[in-house]
Amino acid sequence: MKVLIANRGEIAVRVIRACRELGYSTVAVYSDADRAALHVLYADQAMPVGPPPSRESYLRIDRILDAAKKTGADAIHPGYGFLAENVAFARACRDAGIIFIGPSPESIEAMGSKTESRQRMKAAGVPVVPGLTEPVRSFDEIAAFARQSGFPIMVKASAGGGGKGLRYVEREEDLRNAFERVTSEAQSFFGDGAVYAEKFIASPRHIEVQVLGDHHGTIIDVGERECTLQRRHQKVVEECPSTVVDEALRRKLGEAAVRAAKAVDYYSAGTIEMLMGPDRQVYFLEMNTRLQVEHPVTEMVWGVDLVKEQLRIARGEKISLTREKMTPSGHAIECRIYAEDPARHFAPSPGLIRYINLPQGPGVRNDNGVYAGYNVPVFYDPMLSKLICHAATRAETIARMKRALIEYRVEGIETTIPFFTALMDHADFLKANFDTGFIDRNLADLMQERGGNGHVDAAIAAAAILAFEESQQIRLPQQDNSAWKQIGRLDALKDRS
Amino acid sequence: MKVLIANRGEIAVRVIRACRELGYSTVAVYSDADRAALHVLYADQAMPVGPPPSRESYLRIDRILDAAKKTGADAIHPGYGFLAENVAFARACRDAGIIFIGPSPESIEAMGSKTESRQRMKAAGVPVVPGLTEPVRSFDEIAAFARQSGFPIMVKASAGGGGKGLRYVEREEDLRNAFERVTSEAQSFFGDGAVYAEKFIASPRHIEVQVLGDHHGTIIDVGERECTLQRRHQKVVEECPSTVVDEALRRKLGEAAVRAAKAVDYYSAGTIEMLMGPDRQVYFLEMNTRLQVEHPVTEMVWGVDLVKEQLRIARGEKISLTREKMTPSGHAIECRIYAEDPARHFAPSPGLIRYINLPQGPGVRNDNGVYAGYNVPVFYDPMLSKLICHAATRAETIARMKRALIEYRVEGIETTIPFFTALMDHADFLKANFDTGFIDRNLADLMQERGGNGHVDAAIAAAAILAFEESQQIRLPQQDNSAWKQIGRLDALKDRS
Amino acid sequence: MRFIARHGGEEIPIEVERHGSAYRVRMADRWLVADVVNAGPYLRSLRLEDGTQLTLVHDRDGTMHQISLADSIIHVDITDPLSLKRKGREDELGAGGVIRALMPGRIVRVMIKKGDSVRKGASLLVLEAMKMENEIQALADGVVDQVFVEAGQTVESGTELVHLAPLDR
Amino acid sequence: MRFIARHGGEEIPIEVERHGSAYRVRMADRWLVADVVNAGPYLRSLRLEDGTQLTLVHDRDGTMHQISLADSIIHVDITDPLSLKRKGREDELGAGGVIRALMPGRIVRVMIKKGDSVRKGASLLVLEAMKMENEIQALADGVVDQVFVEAGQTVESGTELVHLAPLDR
Repeated sequence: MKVLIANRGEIAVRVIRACRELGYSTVAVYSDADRAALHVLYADQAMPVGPPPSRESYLRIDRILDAAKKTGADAIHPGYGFLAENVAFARACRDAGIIFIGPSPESIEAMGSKTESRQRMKAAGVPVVPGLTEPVRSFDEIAAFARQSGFPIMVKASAGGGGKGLRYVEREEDLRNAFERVTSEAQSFFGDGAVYAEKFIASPRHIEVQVLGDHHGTIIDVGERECTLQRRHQKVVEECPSTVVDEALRRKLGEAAVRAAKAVDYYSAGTIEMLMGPDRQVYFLEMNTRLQVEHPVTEMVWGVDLVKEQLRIARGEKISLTREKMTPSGHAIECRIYAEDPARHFAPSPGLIRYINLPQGPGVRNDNGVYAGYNVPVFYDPMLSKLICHAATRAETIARMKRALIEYRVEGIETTIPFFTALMDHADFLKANFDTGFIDRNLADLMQERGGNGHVDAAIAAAAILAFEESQQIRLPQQDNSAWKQIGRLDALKDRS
Repeated sequence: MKVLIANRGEIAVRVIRACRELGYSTVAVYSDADRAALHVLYADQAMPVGPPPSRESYLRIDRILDAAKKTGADAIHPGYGFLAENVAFARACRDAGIIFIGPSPESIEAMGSKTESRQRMKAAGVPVVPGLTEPVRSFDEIAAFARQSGFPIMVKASAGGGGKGLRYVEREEDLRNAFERVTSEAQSFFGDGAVYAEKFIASPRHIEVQVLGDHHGTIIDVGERECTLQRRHQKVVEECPSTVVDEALRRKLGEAAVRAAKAVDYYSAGTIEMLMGPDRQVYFLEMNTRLQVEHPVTEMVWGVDLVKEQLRIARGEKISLTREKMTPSGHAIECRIYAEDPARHFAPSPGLIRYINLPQGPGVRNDNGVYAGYNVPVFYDPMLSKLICHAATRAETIARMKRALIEYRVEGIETTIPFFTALMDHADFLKANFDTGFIDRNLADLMQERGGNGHVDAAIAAAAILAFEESQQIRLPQQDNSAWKQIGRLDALKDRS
Repeated sequence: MRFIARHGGEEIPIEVERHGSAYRVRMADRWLVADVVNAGPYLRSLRLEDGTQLTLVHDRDGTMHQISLADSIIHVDITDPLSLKRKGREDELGAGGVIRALMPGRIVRVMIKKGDSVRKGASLLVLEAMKMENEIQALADGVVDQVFVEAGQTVESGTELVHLAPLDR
Repeated sequence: MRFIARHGGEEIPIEVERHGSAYRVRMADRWLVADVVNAGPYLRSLRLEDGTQLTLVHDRDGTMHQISLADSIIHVDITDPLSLKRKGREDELGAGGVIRALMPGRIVRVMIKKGDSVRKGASLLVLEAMKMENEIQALADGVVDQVFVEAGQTVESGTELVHLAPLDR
């Protein structure tokens, strides 16, 4: 089987790794900004699909299908983002006789509309957050709902997802501005300006359940993930399992998730996102009809390879896992390492990565999308890699993550590594005492200067010594005992003999 | 707690990682050749212990204890090799009031003599390979045993271990030479020229059982490892579990191992090495009274952290694991990546590592001891890192290892990576159909030119293009959009304001 | 050799001299003995007399050194008082509130105009890059002296966006 | 531009010309269209017209290029026939059997002496390095012309150990 990956960055690399392990050959697609990107370097074939802006390359269905035809790809994995939840793309694959590694266009469509999916869930007996179940386009309709339900509310893009196109509205006077911005973002990000509104669940936790379905009607859940820690509605740290979910609740959430997936005849990997209020009441939020960014924490704790499962399911195989025989083992945490400067309000920090020291050793998994010498382009999501740690307990996993973050050094661009280092030390994080507003509330605290742990003097001394060495032209010679030059000569010799 | 690590390379880094995760501070020791070695970079403190040759640095008990006193270290972890099984060192630590993270000097001593340990095992009802149970110093005694038992036999250093100081002798005329070389190696490696001889077990598998004991009398086994694949009696690939060990045999081997460890009142981590003949008869070979190189395959399959267990045990804690509740999960394989050139009879290949691309992603663990820019010294074991892969089945683990080996690129020195790539494709390896002589027998096969997979033309074209670019001075400009320069300026500005 | 270090608003006189294979560093009235070795590109290991080992990533832009420790980043300006380099730098930086684009992108909105007084932290404009709208804020109180860009314009990294004059000028 | 490539005993005339942002390469009578980009130090990505992508580690010593693919290493000598470089190299290498230490170490044993005939693969001496005894073998049949070292001697990487004259000389 030959698989084209219609994506870039770490997730394209992740899918290529799975394909290679299954013996499938891989085709990367790349924009003009990505000719030397890691996903291209790891693929067996690579096809250009247009200029740097996504709209002209990674979102161009015609060019991606053209690349698939030219290379004879049998299947396309969309990753997440870009075309992963694009109904037209899934349909175009079907029409072109190419396997779309994901759910059916019908499932995507049903869950893609936040309002339609809310109707479907209600019908399937899955509790949803109180709010509108029909998309609206006028401010008056939103205002009417707000007056009726009372503030605070959330205004959301009906076609939205992934933390984009939504606003929290606390007071009536902010409503119009929020409505306008969400409408504008909905139009610009999702090509559909329809919005809706929900009651705001105060201090919630964001819990999601992984599901896997095959073409033979089997759907299982693979436990929950804790995705409460978000910054501006974007997940930044994810865990498996959730500290607030016990075995009984896990069963209950799993059953609700399977019911939700069955309501749309789901197959492939998918995620049911839920909100849990402080009263432990759980509401359906949305279904992501694709692989999630945070899928590795589930993989490490449950011992499954979700991408390989997707590939097997796409080939028509039955799910080989039996939910009753599966038990979570240990704890896993993922930190999303971004090219952003936490000290400057997380401003993007694209540019040349001049140096990386990668974290290694026991219990450390790094799903990377970059390398030393790579120039992080300005056009795409600034995720550099996902650092995932696994250990026997949550406390050990946090300690391991701290250790890994200390090893992880990047020079040339700023990253969110210092932010995660501070987070791993935060007393409330250690106690798993947080809600979705935790990071935004504690940002000042988390970004406080750490003062070099009393090593400022030593750092200044180091700079002075290095300046001195340079002024004296004291340079360690680049030692080079490498043997290959001579081997090369010997081979050349042999060639001639 | 402050822990001094009396070792270097990957194992020192491994121990430092465990200490850091437990919140202990670490002291590295280094020879003059190792000031910039990775284990120094990852330690909180670092103390010099002498010139490059091990005998003048890492084997200098006085200097290591002096470093411990100067830094106020509470405990010493010896790693493997060097002083790990040195009774005098363990005693000196005890005398100096420093915790030796390993078994008692008495256990080391009892198991350190291969002949004494054979006597002890016999007494404890553990089957041993037929042969001498007393060390001998004269050729005549060895010859007498050989005549009585018949060839082939193994001649071994009584104080030996780690695959050093032993010879296979097939014919009488080779006996004297073997005796002399083993005696000489025994003297030079272990400082004790005594040798003994055993019956040679033909086509055996090398199976070993991990044990953990605490100061409270509890000893458990943590399953077996398959270490059959060796080159010149040095392990090169290890697996967990063994394909020839089923649950019943696992129990039986585990019980024998616990009995063996109990016979010497063992605590800390240790390993019972065994030989299994083609008749599935299992014999005690030796006990390694230390952490093994290959401990990670056990860790990944059994979900334990053996180094952390050692540290906890050394602090007097009880083993928190219950053998009955532990089950192996999936399969793990370790490849020892050496600075050796497989194409040149595994000749050492020290020198500057100019570039590394590390394998990453799911199920890949790299216990590394080097970095890009590091100059591999000529004085020590040439191990660069241990690459360990874990997946649900053995076949998946092999596929994952192949994937990881393709990602793993090292430039500047030669490595054993190409050898492992070939091994992972070998039909008999895939079937786990091998004995301890497998690699030596199949070396020519394994080292056959792979011919660039039909990509020789492309490689030559690449060289020509790169030569052309150079001749035309066509160089990609080193793009540098890095933001920190400006941030530096802004900070400087702030400092002055 | 003598240097002036500038860090956190402080000026620290520094003297560096060789001390065997290490260095002796006087910082104001403190003395440190340290050795520093290269560990590949950018990575350095500094070791003090008591064994304390710090692994740091070092980078330099002119006289400005960036030293990244495990959990903090320190910027320090090291100048040789005998050289004139520093003078040049000060002239370049002295003007103060030149706000530049730190990344290429598109100006989405400009919220200020010439003559506006702004408080530290006030939003000046919105730059869209990497799928995100980034608010560019005033780093200090000031008066808008010049606005170099308008909404819809694409800018390169380093483009001057706004010039703020200090209020106290 | 024209080159001569030497690989596996073959001499291949090569012509490289630009072809848009890629290159057209003629090797003997075969044509390839490929583009090559840098992906950090040493790493290069080569892409052929059909999309085939090869990630290779490239290193060069004079005219000798080492191209490491995922599972094989190819050494190829690329010379510009107009330059005289190649001539010089040939002279340097032509002498043939100079056997050098590929790593620093100590000579443990010398098994041959001047005048001995040796077969390809015969052990010449034993060099101890990295805790291992390494047998240094003859790469071809020959006659020992000179032995530069003796047992017990410490040698640096690159030290000449033995000179073998070809049997057919």
